[in-house]
Amino acid sequence: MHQADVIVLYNQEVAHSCYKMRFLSSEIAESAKPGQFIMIKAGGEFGPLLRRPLSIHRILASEGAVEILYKVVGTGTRLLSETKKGDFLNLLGPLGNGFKINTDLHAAVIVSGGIGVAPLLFLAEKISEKKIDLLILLGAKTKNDILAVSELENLGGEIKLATEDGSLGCRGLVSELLEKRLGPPGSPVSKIHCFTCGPRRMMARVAKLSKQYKIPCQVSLEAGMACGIGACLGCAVETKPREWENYFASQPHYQRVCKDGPVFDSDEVVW
Amino acid sequence: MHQADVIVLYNQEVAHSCYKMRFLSSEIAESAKPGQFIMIKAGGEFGPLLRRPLSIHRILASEGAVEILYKVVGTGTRLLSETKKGDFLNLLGPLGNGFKINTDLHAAVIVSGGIGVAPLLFLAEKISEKKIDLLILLGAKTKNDILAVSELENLGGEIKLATEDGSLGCRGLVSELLEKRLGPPGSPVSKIHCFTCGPRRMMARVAKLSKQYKIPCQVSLEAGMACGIGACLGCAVETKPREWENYFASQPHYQRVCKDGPVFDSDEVVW
Amino acid sequence: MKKHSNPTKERANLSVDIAGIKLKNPVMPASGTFGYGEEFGEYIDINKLGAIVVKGISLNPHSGNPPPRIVETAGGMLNAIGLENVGTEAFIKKKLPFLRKFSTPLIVNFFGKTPREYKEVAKKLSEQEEIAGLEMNISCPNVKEGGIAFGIDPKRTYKLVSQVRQVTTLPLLVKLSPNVTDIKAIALSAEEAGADGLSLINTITGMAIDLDTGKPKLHNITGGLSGPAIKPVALRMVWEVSRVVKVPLIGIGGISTARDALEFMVAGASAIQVGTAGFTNITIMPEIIEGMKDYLEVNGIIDIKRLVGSLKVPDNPKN
Amino acid sequence: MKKHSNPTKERANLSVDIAGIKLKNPVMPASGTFGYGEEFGEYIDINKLGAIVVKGISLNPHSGNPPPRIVETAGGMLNAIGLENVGTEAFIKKKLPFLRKFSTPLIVNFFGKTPREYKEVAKKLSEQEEIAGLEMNISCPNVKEGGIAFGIDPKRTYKLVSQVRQVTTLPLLVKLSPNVTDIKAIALSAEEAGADGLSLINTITGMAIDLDTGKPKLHNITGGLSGPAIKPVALRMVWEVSRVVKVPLIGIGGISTARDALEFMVAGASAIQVGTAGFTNITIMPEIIEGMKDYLEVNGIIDIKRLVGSLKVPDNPKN
Ligand SMILES: Cc1cc2nc3c(=O)[nH]c(=O)nc-3n(C[C@H](O)[C@H](O)[C@H](O)COP(=O)(O)OP(=O)(O)OC[C@H]3O[C@@H](n4cnc5c(N)ncnc54)[C@H](O)[C@@H]3O)c2cc1C
Ligand SMILES: Cc1cc2nc3c(=O)[nH]c(=O)nc-3n(C[C@H](O)[C@H](O)[C@H](O)COP(=O)(O)OP(=O)(O)OC[C@H]3O[C@@H](n4cnc5c(N)ncnc54)[C@H](O)[C@@H]3O)c2cc1C
Ligand SMILES: Cc1cc2nc3c(=O)[nH]c(=O)nc-3n(C[C@H](O)[C@H](O)[C@H](O)COP(=O)(O)O)c2cc1C
Ligand SMILES: Cc1cc2nc3c(=O)[nH]c(=O)nc-3n(C[C@H](O)[C@H](O)[C@H](O)COP(=O)(O)O)c2cc1C
Ligand code: FES
Ligand code: FES
Repeated sequence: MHQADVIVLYNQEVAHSCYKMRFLSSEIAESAKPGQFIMIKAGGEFGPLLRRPLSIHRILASEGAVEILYKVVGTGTRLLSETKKGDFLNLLGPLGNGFKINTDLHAAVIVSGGIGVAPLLFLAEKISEKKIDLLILLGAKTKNDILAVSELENLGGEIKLATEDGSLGCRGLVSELLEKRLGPPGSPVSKIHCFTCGPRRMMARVAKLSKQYKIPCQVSLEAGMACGIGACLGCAVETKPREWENYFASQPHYQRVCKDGPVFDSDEVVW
Repeated sequence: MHQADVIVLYNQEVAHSCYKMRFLSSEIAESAKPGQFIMIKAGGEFGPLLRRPLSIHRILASEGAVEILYKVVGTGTRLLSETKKGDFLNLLGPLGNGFKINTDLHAAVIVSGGIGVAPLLFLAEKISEKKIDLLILLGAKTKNDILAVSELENLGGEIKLATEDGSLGCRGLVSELLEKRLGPPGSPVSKIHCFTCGPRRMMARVAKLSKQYKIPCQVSLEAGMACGIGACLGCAVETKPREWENYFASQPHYQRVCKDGPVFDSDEVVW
Repeated sequence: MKKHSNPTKERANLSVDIAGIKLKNPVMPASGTFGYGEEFGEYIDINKLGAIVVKGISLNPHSGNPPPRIVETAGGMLNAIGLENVGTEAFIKKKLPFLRKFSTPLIVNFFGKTPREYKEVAKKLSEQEEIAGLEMNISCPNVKEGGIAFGIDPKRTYKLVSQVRQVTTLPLLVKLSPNVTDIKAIALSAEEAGADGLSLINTITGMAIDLDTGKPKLHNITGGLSGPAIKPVALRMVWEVSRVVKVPLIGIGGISTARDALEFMVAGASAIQVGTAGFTNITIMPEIIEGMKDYLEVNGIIDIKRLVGSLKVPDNPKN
Repeated sequence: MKKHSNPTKERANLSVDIAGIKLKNPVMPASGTFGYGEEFGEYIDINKLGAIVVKGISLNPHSGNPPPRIVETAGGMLNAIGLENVGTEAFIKKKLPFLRKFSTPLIVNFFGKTPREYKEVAKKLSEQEEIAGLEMNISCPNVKEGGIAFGIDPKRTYKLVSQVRQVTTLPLLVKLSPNVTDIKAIALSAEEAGADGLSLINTITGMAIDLDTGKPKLHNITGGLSGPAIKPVALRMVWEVSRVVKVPLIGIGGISTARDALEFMVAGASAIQVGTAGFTNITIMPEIIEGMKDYLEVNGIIDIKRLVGSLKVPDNPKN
């Protein structure tokens, strides 16, 4: 974990209002785990006050480079999109806990919604490296919002697509793809783990399905962040208290997305 | 007077931490008078909140272009110095009253201190055009702070230099040059007008000399500004009340540098 | 905010009524940032504004504070103009003739150093038929009571507003200071004393220091903070006050975009004022008006009045 | 500020004494922005700080407000964490062991919902010898008296501080809320009641609205404004208070650079805290310490204590 000015190698629009950026950081390239994120100061001295959290999309180990994939939704991401090759960006990371890939894992299904694919490419690469069976379900609003397909295809696993308007793959929600794939309720689906990132409602559906099918499911959550390191308690997400935490009694129980997450077991989260 | 985004044609360091910038604005080029200024928004959306006042240094009438000459002293001018050819800048102007060049003027002396030369080149050009005798006294801390000499030389008038460290021209203050030139007190110096811009203390000295020698003297003052158009009353400078303004009675009397100035008769100003 | 479909694409209705003053739209300048109108008149069409609000007027002319009077801060600025103004008489003689040329209602901001002065100014201004309403600035130090501002105490506020109320039948807006523990109490006092509307907020007292000289950056030492930096505080105060008073509110503080303006209306303001933002962009008010119109039309809201106080919170009776 | 020539280029002395707590330098984190120290410990050398200040502790654990808890504003941010903390017992058992590893004095920020709770926490914390001082946050709502904050009224402040004073011999700092009409009166009450020092300011209450949903951006509706936006207000309050109290002050609010920090000291603070700025730059505190040292040396000021309260104003007795 470190804070540094890094040099931008590449920053291009890869789909409508979605950008891929590559920057040099051997520290992050060497230490990052899938699911971790960085906090970027967009716009330099005169940009918005707070850093912006962005997932690590891919590591280019040989070059000591790191990629992020982001969607322009407001001032910070807009300023980021205006960054040019050769510019410097100040960032902090890698942060957060990342996905856990159990050693006894036989098969994994990755369920992605929209820009939620950002942390999932890195995860898919790691899973592939371990020769674990991998199914990737990619969903988005329209075909223009389906991202990173070619990189995922390169991994050789199976990929299924769904778009809400039917412009690519199946028409419908990606969670329906998952449901179809899991078969009728009660079908035996052992030793599969599910990993998901996307809009909160989509993740809630995937979490519910996983629970039904008794599949362990890890979700990568979002929250507005100030510090990114667990110090300000700004990024709270409501979770179910573990047994020994019953001192909170009747109060709700929160965890920090930045430090305790961003990846949580879907069972923990109060959806 | 108008507010517009103008395109930068040129922006280069011309002396240590002093920059010359040229931008396109036929409106300003056509209507500006020497001594007027513009208010520039430095750094765009995320720069400092308020515009910065900068004098019109020169008009390139045939190109519809305008030049400013500025010294980097803080955030706004630093951001301005980072502007590149082809960038857009938002500005408001021309503003203020400008120097008055009387029709019966026979001889003029321009006394400049440091970056104070900024509005004086434009003035010198106008005076030269009118075939009025022109003496230019240029002062600065060191030879590196003497600006716009070659442009002034092109006008063909007489130029005398003074630096505080003696690294160029006479060693000493530019006001001493003026004093020397005016001769012993009581010497007849009729129909000369003095025009000055520079550090306040230097202008105060020039004003005092002018008074001694009974030479009309116009000074270009500075003040922190918010609106630049006379609406906020932020840029007050204390002046002597004119007779009909005695309703202010015992209170001090202020004028607005942006609207009533920036050029004042040196007699008016409370130094 | 309630959204309504607007299939016929009518132009949204931006007109509002503040204490009986009918405005074409809810956007007006904040006192002290628009001079006496003449200065901006060269740049914008004053007839397009919801109202004109001029620099605060007192009985006698004031020359104001020695410079420096302004300094920039992060996302804001401090001013210590010191209430410079031409005085009531000169205002009427020299400034009103220009202002009466417009169809836009004129609101005159005023203040006094004593309750008597407040009353006298209000009376004199009320005799001018060009004036549509008065905005009473109660953040001024009361010279009679040791220089403590009138508007920081509910009782003092009540007394002062009542006295002024007696001398004018013009719509009376009272402009509140944010430098108080409980702005609701002050607002209630002003309402009870007869205010027809409340303008909030005035500037927050702040200070800046020049480290290199070891001196304050303002000659007056302290000044009033305005601009985007104070917007969250202003929005909170508008919302707090809107829940306790019945009179209409004018929201002020850091408004720089149409969205800012609409947020204040959602919080409970029936109209808004733009101050500091006009220094950076002289055409900001017409732009805000257009932006509000566009936003309403895109979102199918045909009447801006529906937005006022529509904040979705569990206990908001307006939803 | 007085300048002294420093021909021998001695390193400037940055040490200060706050209410009997000896600090290597005047720079410490602001409560709630530094967690329990562990979080920043991975990035900076805690031994270099003037003091450690931890997140506010209450008697029982609090889980805090539902999200969203933070939102960015112009030059600042709003937070409505809701005083989430592990409670006194868990703090002592789980957090103190880490904090006692450093030579840096530990100041524990705390609060209660009732005067009784305040006293109990203070008592328990005072039994821990690792703790160098207490910082009492009086901006919390008093549940017994209808949720109105303790620290907005001089009498309530006096009463509460006196009660806590009786149960602890540790240096007692009282942290003041800026949401008051007259912070001097609150400061004087706290001093009179036995405070050894005052920390100011806490956050200014503000609000943000999401226009598109029509809802507040914070679940709690309002939150506390911090960051550069509030610096002018904080500086003004430090200066005002420094002129009426004798106890040392800790300046807080928007400090992001060494110059900011030094300005607060010129205004009258003997030490300063850095909050929001640490979110943008995790190494800001060591950088500020170095920057202060450099500034002093370049300007020939051998002891930082000379700067405290040195503001050049006509009636400052310290010049
Ligand atoms: C751990 C983590 C990892 C993330 N990884 C990525 C990523 O790899 N790629 C990517 O494109 N985005 C990612 N995000 C979301 C990203 O941080 C936000 O989109 C970004 O901060 C928005 O900044 P902005 O200044 O552009 O928008 P703002 O101006 O701050 O906000 C614009 C709009 O976006 C909404 N918004 C802002 N922040 C968030 C947020 N965190 N979640 C949901 N809505 C938000 C606001 O409410 C507002 O409506 C991640 C978020 C987290 C917490
Ligand atoms: C009518 C007018 C015409 C001007 N013309 C020119 C010009 O042609 N070329 C040029 O270089 N400068 C000119 N100036 C001065 C110029 O406006 C300031 O240098 C500039 O605003 C500083 O902005 P900044 O953000 O770089 O500095 P800031 O960060 O705002 O300030 C840096 C330092 O400069 C001081 N400072 C800021 N503004 C002023 C000011 N107006 N006068 C004196 N000191 C100031 C501050 O106190 C501070 O110490 C003019 C000023 C006026 C009023
Ligand atoms: C330069 C300046 C002068 C002001 N003069 C007055 C005044 O005379 N009377 C008054 O009631 N408010 C005055 N104000 C306060 C503004 O009307 C407004 O309440 C405040 O600036 C907040 O709005 P803003 O953030 O949009 O500027 C002044 C503000 C500024 C910046
Ligand atoms: C996220 C956050 C949490 C805070 N929590 C506390 C707290 O628990 N107790 C307290 O006294 N102040 C708390 N504060 C206030 C800060 O200590 C400080 O007074 C304020 O943020 C102003 O300083 P700044 O502008 O440097 O952030 C908190 C501030 C922030 C931003
Ligand atoms: S962002 Fe500060 S604790 Fe997570
Ligand atoms: S800068 Fe506003 S009146 Fe001159």
